Amino acid sequence: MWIVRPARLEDVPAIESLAEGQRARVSTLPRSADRLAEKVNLSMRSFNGTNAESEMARYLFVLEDISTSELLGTAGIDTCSGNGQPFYTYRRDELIHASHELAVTTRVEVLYLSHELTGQTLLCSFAIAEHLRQSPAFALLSRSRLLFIAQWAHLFTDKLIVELQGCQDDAGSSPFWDSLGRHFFDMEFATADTYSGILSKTFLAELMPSHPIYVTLLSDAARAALGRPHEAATRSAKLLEKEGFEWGRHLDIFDGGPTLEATAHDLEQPARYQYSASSKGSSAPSGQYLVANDSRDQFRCALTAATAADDESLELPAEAAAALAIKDGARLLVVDL
Amino acid sequence: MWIVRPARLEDVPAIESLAEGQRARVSTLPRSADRLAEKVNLSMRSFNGTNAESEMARYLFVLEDISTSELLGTAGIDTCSGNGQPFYTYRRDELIHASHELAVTTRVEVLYLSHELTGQTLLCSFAIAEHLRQSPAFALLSRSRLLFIAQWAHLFTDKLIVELQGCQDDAGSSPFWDSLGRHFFDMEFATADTYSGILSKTFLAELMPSHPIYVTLLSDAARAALGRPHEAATRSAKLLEKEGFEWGRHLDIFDGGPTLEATAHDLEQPARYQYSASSKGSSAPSGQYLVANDSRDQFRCALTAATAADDESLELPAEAAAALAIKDGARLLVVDL
Amino acid sequence: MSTIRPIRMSDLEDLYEMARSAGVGVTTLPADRELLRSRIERSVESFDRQIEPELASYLFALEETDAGRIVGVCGIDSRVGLDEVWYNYRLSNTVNSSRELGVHVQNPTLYLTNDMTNSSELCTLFLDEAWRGDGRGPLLSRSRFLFLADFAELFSEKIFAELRGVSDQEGRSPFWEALGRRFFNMDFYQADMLTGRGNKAFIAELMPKHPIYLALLGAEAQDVVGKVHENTRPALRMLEAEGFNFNGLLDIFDAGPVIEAFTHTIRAIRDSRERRVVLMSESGNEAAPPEHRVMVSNRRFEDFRVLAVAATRLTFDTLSLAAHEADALGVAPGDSVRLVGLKQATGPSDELSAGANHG
Amino acid sequence: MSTIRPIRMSDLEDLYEMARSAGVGVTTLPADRELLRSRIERSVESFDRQIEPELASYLFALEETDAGRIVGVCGIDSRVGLDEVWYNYRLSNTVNSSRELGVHVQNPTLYLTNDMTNSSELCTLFLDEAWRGDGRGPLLSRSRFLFLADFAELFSEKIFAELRGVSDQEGRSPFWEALGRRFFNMDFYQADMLTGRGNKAFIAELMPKHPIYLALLGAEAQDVVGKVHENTRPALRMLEAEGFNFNGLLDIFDAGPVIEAFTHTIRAIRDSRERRVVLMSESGNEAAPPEHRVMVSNRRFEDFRVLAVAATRLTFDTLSLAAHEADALGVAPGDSVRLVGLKQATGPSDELSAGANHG
Repeated sequence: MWIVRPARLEDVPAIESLAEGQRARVSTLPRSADRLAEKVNLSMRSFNGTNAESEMARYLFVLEDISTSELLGTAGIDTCSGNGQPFYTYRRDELIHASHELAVTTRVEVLYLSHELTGQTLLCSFAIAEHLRQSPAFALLSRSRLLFIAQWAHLFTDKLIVELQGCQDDAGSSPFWDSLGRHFFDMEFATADTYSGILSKTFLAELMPSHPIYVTLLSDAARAALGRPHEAATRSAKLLEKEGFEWGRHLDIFDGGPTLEATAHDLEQPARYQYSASSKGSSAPSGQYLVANDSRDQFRCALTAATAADDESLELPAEAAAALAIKDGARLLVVDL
Repeated sequence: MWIVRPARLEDVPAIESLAEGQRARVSTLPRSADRLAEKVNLSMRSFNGTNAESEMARYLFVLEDISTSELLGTAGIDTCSGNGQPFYTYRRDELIHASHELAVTTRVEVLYLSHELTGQTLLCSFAIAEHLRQSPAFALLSRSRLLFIAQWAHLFTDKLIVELQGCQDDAGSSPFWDSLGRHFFDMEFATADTYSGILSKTFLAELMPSHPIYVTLLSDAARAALGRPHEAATRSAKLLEKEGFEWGRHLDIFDGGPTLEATAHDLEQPARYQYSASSKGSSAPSGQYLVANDSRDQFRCALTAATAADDESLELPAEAAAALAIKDGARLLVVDL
Repeated sequence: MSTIRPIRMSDLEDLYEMARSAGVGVTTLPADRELLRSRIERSVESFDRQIEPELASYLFALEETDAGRIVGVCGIDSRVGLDEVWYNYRLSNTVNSSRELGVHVQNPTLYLTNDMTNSSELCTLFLDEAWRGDGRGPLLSRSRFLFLADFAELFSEKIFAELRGVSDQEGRSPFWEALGRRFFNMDFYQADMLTGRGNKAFIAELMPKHPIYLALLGAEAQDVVGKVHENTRPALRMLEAEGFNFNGLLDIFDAGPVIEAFTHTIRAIRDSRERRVVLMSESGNEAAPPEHRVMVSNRRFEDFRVLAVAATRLTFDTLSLAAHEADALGVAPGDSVRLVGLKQATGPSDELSAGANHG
Repeated sequence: MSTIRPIRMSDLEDLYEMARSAGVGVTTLPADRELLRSRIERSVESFDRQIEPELASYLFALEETDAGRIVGVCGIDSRVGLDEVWYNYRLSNTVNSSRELGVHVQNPTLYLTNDMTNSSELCTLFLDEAWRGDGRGPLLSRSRFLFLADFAELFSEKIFAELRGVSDQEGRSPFWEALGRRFFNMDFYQADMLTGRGNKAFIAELMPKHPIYLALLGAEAQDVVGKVHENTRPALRMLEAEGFNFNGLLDIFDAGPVIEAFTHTIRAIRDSRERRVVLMSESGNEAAPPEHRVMVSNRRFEDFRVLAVAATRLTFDTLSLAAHEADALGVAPGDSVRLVGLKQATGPSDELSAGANHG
């Protein structure tokens, strides 16, 4: 049985090898055990509510198969994109160049450097074991964060954003980067991507081109990559769209990947039940649900069969109740798979 | 009794004198009888659906007191802001200037020239007789357009925008203009405003500053005027907000006035009834409503008492039914005042 | 004899024939009779002082008196950008540098400017192919500087020339293909013709206004930035020898260089000298290679004339002219003329000081 | 006797005293002993060729041999902007023009550029107040050009100097108040000190990157754009006389002008001549006003020396030096020296040709 729970320090080695196995780079999962440990520590302080006032909370969840204790995925929420520094994106816009005299009208696409998304709730650090990509565990891992946000809404901004990895070729190079960023950063995409995860944003202020970029001047491959997610991220994109996320105008400054945006209070809200330990219902389990407990530091979310005993109570298989670490009467958040 | 109906050619003189009596300029009401007549002609073709394919539909409504045949207000809908040319706004955005070394973070406001709102449905040309500003006729005139849009949604974009007049002093000059536009246009605000109503947008392409504008460099008065409606437009602003419009990031390029935006399908939809001519109900009229017929070229909207005979039928005073030019069984759109 | 004089309406057919033979590249001289007529008219009005000095455009013709026709033309516009908008790109430098990361990249950046507004332009230069050689090119091009020297108050402090940029035999400009075409959706030739006809509103309407990073334009376009067409190289060398410099301004369509000089630093002005005319009895047909000639102006405005004579005619304070030369210049003994070496190497100031040193 | 020579570490205390007396305005010479020490070190290494030529910074001291101390300093940085970012504003022109409406407005526009990257800078010039006069100013400032003339390969083709802009007695700069302060939230003095110490990352982080329309800065700031502080006017005039021009580049903080020249066009380089040394028996203490002096360099690199002598010491191919002058220059009879008039009016080339003409 799979569950999603807060990451712990002992997960670090497993996270490290998971990140290495990803087809696309996950830039917010540092490739160094020390930095990963720092990240997990901050996450634990965030779940406990003991992060320092100057420290923006960053939550890291992991997907575990509790039958094998195997760590199979990670997913994160940053409460404040940019984490106290500017959050850089390109904002895709159009200018209309119209000549009255020549009777022509052209729509000219322009990328503006933007910090508009700074300080929003950012879903990030999504990684999952390759063999689970097509399984329901994918949805469990991704959507469990929304259940957490629904329960702890006051910890987050109402606006939620997700940056999806942009197109890269097999060698890990990005056509958008090769056409644009490389001229200004004078380094490989992977190097810049790594720096962005670990350095202060001074190097972005120093190296980013500050003038608007005309899209028509980019290479064909770069234009094609604009706002298109990496093949490995299309499943995420579909899931998020189904959830109510919309494609925004903002693009990743390195790979041109898309940003999806949602307003938390406009998303479908989970149903709320009390856990009923005593089986009253005679009916067979009525389907598969994502069920989460209402704890902050002991948050658990599982994919399980469940039966509504009445409007307020939910029966769960004993295994699921154990996995969620709940007792009779515990409050639950529930959504359809 | 007040009604709102499509403008007719014979309204032109009355519209002209109404426009002249406005406290704030209504830039989309040309101050020339010929041009007004052109505008009304296009409006009539728009209501009839006989406008040429190349001609963007522009609807002009008038408010009439049918007891005195007096014309008391105008309100318009452009189906395609910019009317085939770019629709210029400033988009207000922020960049974050952060120095890691000096440990300072400044939010720097920037105005970007934008054509983003081009081609959207634009509520415009709002003018009302001074003595009706505080009366319910104000809401009737303004909101009748939304009933028309609800009935004829396929004629409009889902996004609705309104530009509110920005701050001007009594002499008609605008602090925003004086601090910014004047340097580039070398003319009075009123002159530029007039040109923008009657000329092609070539002069905007030629004279508008094309680089982003740092707000901090504008005069105090201009900064104060940024996104603030003219005193005469505050009532409109409140009404639109109540209706579900939200303050957007776009500003008028001349006076810095604000833009309100809404998504048509997110607004509260009017209730739909059939008109019941025979009075069945014994109850007193149940309140004041905005009631519109479902006609395009014979559109009428009135403010009237009404009684719901049942879930589907509405009884109206005979005078109102006459004013709306409806017969028994006619379909009606209704919203609370 | 080759004489420089203001163009006349009667030169129209000669000019039109030259324009027809010039071909596509020379957009300052389009083969359009009406346009040429109006340019001559404007020049005639300018020399007649019937036009505001800032709007004046002076065209000079090279007349071959034996052939009885003009074979070349050159011009000066007193001011550009006053009744239209004059666009250039400014080639600037942006450095992306991070000490922390050890990165230091220079990114040339193009800014759209109107920096030449209100400056004087060397606006046209064309010499009939068949008449090249024997110093006619230098005479035609440089005679203008003698006009500038005496009537500097009509021109700006800074003079510039826009030189034709690189394009291939089909008139395809790599810079245009990389930048202009993406915004104008027309051929370089069309855009150039439109502006040549004074039609510039479309530039304000369609031109990208934000700065352009050169790196985004590709290698072929980058390579031609600030370079001249190979046919224009002699003109560039000539102007450089006169003291003109490339200072970062470019043509917005083909990225050809704008070269500029302060009037007082132009060699043919700085080194020019005044002399009094004396008549000589010889025919004045002695052979002197262009390097050993001086060009002489009569210092008149409406009847401006220049011709070239052997440098040996000079003394410390006089210039000897044959009768037909004095006639062609319209000068009499005792009149003041202005002169300077036709080419730099043996200009009259050198001649003079050398003469003084050795004498 | 006033002698120009490379600065030495033993000059540190003299230099520090000068910096202390200089006050706030001269940020190229901050009264910070450690900073001054490191600048001297860098210069010593530069003259010893122990530093890459592009990173070299040469400081020259004016030594008063009688007083046994240095009373002035000047410098050349071989290249700027290579191990840091060098910012300037480029003052450009934007024309807003509509023929339809009869509108034509010129809007000066500032572009943030790094255009001086990789160029050589006249970086420091300071002469002790008490020692002004008797031609020391021109000698100190212009002696650098004799160094440039012989070692041009170490420098860029173009040389520039950033001149101090306008500020009031409290050090308040109208341009800074209108622009910089709104983005930096500190005093001009602080920002200037930070950059003087080589700390420039904060500019990339806080400086507005989009172009600035000058019209938005108000009249007081517009008035000082490209203007120099009144104390800097003599330096400006001197450099203009040498052929330096303002070409649109400005200091980003106080909008003081950057003036620039191509090395080969600088008067003191262009007009400088070589002569052979002969010794004379006279004391060499004849009175000659600065206008009638030439400055003479020994053409050495590590032991570079310049001093000024009366122009009457010149002949067609020699320069006569008294024994103590030859000692001070470190030259012997027959050695080659380079010389040029200390001031323009009676420079040696004029002297020479005048001499030749009259002789």
